[in-house]
Amino acid sequence: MAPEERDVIPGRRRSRAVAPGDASGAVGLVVEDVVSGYRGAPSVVHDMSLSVAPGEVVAVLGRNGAGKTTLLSTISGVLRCRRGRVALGDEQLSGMPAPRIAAAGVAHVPEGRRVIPGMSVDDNLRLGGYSLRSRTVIEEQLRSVIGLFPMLEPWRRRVAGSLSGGEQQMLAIARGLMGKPRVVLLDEPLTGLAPILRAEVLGVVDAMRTAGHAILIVEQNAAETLPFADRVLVIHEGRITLSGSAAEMASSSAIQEEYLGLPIGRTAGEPCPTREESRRW
Amino acid sequence: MVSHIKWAGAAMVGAAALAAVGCGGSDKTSSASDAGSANAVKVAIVQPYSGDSAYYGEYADQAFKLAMEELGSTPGGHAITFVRGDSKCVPTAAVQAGNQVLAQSPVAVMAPACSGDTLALKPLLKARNVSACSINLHPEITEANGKIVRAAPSDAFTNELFAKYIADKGVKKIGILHDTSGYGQGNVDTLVSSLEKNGVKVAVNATYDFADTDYSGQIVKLKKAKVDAAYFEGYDLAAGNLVKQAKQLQLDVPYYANTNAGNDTAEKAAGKSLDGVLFATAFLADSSDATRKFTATWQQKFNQAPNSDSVDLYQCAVVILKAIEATGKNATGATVGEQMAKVSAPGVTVGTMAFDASGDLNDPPVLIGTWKDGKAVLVDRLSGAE
Amino acid sequence: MSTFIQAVVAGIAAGAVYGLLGAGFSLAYKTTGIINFAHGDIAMLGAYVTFSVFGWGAPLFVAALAGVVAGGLAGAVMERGVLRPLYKRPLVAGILATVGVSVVLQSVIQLVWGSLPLTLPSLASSTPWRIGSVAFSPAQAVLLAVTIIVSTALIFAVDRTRVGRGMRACAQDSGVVVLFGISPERLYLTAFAIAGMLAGLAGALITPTIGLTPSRGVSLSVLGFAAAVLGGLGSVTGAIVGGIAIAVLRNLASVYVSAGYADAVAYLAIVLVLLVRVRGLLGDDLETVRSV
Amino acid sequence: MPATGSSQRSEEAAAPAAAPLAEEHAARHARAARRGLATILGDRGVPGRQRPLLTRLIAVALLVQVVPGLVSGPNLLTLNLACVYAMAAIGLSIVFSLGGFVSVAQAAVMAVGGYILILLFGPTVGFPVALLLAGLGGALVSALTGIVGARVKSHYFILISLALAETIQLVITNATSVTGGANGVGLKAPASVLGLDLGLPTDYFRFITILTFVVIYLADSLRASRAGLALRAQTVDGYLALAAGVAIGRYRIMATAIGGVFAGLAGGMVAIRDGYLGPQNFGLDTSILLLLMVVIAGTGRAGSVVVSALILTFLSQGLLTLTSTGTLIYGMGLIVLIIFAPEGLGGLPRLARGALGRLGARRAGTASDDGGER
Repeated sequence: MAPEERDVIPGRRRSRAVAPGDASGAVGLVVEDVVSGYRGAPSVVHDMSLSVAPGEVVAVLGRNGAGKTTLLSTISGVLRCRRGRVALGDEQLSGMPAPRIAAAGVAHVPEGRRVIPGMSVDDNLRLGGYSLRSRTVIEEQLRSVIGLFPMLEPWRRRVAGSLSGGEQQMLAIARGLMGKPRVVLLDEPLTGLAPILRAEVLGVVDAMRTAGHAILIVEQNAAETLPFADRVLVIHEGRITLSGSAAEMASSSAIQEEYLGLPIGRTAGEPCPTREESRRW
Repeated sequence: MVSHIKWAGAAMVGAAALAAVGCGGSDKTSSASDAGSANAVKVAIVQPYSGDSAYYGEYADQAFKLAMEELGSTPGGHAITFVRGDSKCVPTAAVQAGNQVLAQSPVAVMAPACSGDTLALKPLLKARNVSACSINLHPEITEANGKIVRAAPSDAFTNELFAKYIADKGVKKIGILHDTSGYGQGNVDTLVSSLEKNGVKVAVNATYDFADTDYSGQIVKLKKAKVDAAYFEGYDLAAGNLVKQAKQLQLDVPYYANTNAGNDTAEKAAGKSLDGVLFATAFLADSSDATRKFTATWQQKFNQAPNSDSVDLYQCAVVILKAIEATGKNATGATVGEQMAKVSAPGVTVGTMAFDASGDLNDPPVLIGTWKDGKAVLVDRLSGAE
Repeated sequence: MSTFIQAVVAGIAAGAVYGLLGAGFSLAYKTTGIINFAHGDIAMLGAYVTFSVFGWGAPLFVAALAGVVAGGLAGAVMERGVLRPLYKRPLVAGILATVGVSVVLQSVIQLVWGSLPLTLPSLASSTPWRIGSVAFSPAQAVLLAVTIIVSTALIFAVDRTRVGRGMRACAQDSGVVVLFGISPERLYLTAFAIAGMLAGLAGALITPTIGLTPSRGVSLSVLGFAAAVLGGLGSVTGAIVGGIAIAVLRNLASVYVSAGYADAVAYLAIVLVLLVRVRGLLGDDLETVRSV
Repeated sequence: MPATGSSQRSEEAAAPAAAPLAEEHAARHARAARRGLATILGDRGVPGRQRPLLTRLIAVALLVQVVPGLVSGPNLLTLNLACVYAMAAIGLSIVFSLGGFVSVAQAAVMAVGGYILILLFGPTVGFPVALLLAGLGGALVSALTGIVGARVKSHYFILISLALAETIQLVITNATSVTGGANGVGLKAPASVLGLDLGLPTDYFRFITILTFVVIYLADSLRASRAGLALRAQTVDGYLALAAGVAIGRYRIMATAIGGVFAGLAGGMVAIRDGYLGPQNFGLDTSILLLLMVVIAGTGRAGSVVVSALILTFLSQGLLTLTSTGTLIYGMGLIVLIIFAPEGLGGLPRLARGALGRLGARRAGTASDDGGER
């Protein structure tokens, strides 16, 4: 499945800066008809299809329990695909164990940051580059990532658990970039952060886009995510119910409704207004 | 909290069940049935067959094998079946194993090589009216009209002579290290009382655990007490390790030791450190024609050198077989036991094995040995004819 | 005073081996959270293999290496075969499975080598040097030197290398590390293999002093476990310090208190340390945070 | 616990960090409470399912009447030992599944009971009194681990209990003048109670059976009690214990004490059974065997502990004697059992049904829905 014509917001066309994790091999993430869920439980994600091109930010909105985290976990291989496929360019990811998917270039920045609290910031970053193997490459990458996240510089020797929430979030993202990923999956990066910090995180996301990463960001906070995304998907009960360019979504009244919750009585099986459109993704 | 009603209920369960027992009455088990057919008899071997001391079980089996080859496998026309119990060198396991094998009514028992096991078995033997032959050195194994004969000298006897020997060497102040096994305690108790009788002061009497890996603390304690001689009690490996570590820590005094220091294992563990250590034992391979002959036979048959334990076990096997032979048709625990008490059989460490009223060897052998160039050699013979 | 110094010096030499045992314990625990009660038996297996290879005519040094390899293999096989299905189960299941492995190893040793005690010569002479009135032998020096070299290398590996970092991370959050390309399973295997090698080394080092008996492993496990806990589970440095502390404490207790109760004194000290400092001597903050 | 971590956060960061932390804490609490409740409700040991007293009485009476006629000789001796172990294991299961402690000191607690009985029981102190004191002694020693254990974490508790066990062993082997040291000590007088001569294996069986049933009853009652409910909930998640505060701590000590009573009684009954007591009987291996009985029983219910005690006692007595091959099989059996019966013996039927179900599904050609976490 070829990526569809992209709804790129004009003016956001970026120049390729040399940046950490330079995603020069221009391949995007492709998710096709994926069904997935937790072990021993019914499927949470149903027949989901989407794609993220390099240099593109796709935001996935949805309420708690809509299947956002499940989707990301399935892409990164923490959960197994029950049906469908996940691919990075020509490389089929579904079926691979999670560590190999990470090594193939998918960085998953999990919900709640999950920094290793008892280890130093440096060690946390080096862990992110685990799959690079070569010591010199890791050190080189460490330098360039710190360059992108200068706020981490003074904390490098400190134990990660002693950082503030915002710093930990930065660290988690930076750690994701250490492995020279092509795709970055961000799970609720804004949750629990003060407004200033949120802006800072989104600034980093913007920089990553500029560097050419394909970015899939999952959020509840639609208001702040929307302006930064190129495209937006809304999921509900494991299915994509709405999708479109960020610009049209921002103005859509449906997004407000979706964000606040579907009216009672409408089940996922019923055609949503934008169902036709959602199929494309 | 559990309510009072619950506890009351539980008490009721108990009471009611007891009542049920009372109604039923109790049927007593019939004890010690007859020995079975006149021709087939059972001999029990209660030995450690598993765990660290399992080699004693192996020795016991070998001892019977050799003895039966030499004396015939059907003494007095009785086919012998062996019933084995694993005493593990653990007294309570010995009780358990003893209970289980004695339930099969053997006519004689080869008592476990670990003193504690045999001590624990004593009441069972009495209750079942079966006699055992023991190789234990603990003084309390035998008693007047007891059910045990001992094919080895008691430590009480050995240590009385050994203590005098030590005193005669000019030792005034001695330090003792021993393990907490039943044998170790018995050995050292007799030695201490004899030493004190002979005017030797026991400055330190410290213990170590069977499972210990390091004895340096205890040895330093001896150094601190400035003793002019040391006595080390220990099973094979420990006997050697103690001497080696003491030498390493430069405890520069004459060493004395128990019989196990004369075993090959001790020599392997300690090597040259054992040279000059004086130990009291009943058996030295190179002390008489009988021991030389036995050593050669055992070595050839089982491809290992015999030690004082294997010799004593062999002697016990001989005693048991001879007693069964002498019993005639009606072999039971009682009759075989009678014959064991008055047996007179050729021994290895003594010319003739015969027992006194309490079951101890007449004229038991006490030799002083030492190691020289990897060989245990006789230094002195304190008792027992060749 | 010289008595005191002698007790301490001898304790340090003996404790070095406990420290090595404890380090293996700690390493395995750090990565997997499992307490390996077969650790001492793996040490004995290493010692027995050393004995056999030495018996075939190999130099003692080479034989000891064979023992180390055997220990590593045993650790790896145990991780693959027994522990892998148990990581998601309660703590006690893993521990009891290692007890099962301990029983198996003991009986295998008894079947292969018999129960008769065996002995192994020391790596160096045990004729002591005399420094003042304190005796210290080349054998003890070798033991101490090997411990220092191995533990330094180990500490470096855990602190500074990629795999070491992975192990530490895995111990703290085995769920998230897969996202970095770390395979916890492979790390568990590595950890147990290294722990097994440490055990094999400890076995080869300690048997010249204590000899070989099949069930000796249990007391080695207990010593190693105590060393690891006292030092703070998960800390390699802590385990070495803990091992030495226990041996010195035991020696001092048997000289100045009572030989029979030396172990009890050592245990009492450990309990007191744990009550004052829940994480052990050198355990990291994580230990106080971790719930099992 | 997060609380520790938060205290180390830098001052300037405290404000933004505190909110999610509190949130996370609350969420964990809620999860813990849900899970705790689920376990309790899903547990089959709830009071409603307990067999009525009358059924139990009839069962005891039947056992006591019938078994001595069927079983004799060594088997009866082993059966008696199994009952003793069952009592101690039920005690340990209280310490383990209610207290949440992994203890390797249970055999040592038995030793305390055993030695109290064998040293006190004689012409001046009667058997029932000596046995009661044995239980009391066990309770005191076991409670000691509970008091200390309440302050340390689980892995460390294993060492605490190990330290206690080894110390008790040392006292027994070194206090030779009192305990007889490694040689052990014999029973001074034959024991009899309510017309039962406990020197006879048959009468011993009758008594120990009754005693075991009393222990089962008490253990199940404790589990069903309010304290038991709270304790079970706290073993599922420590946060509950944190929330309930002091009360749980006191309950946990109580659980160790009650576990100790049963072990003390069992120790006393060992002394009566063998007429002899030695320190080797209460070593680490016995403690581990008891722990295995508890874990293999799976559920915390006393009844299943008895079953696993019976199985393991006969297995260990049968396999651990005479050959190292037997030991090898025993060890392998343990490993297999632990790996393949995650819920213990109680889970075996379900496991079998599951296996059959999967087999059936495969035959039918339907792919099982096995996706999930790796």
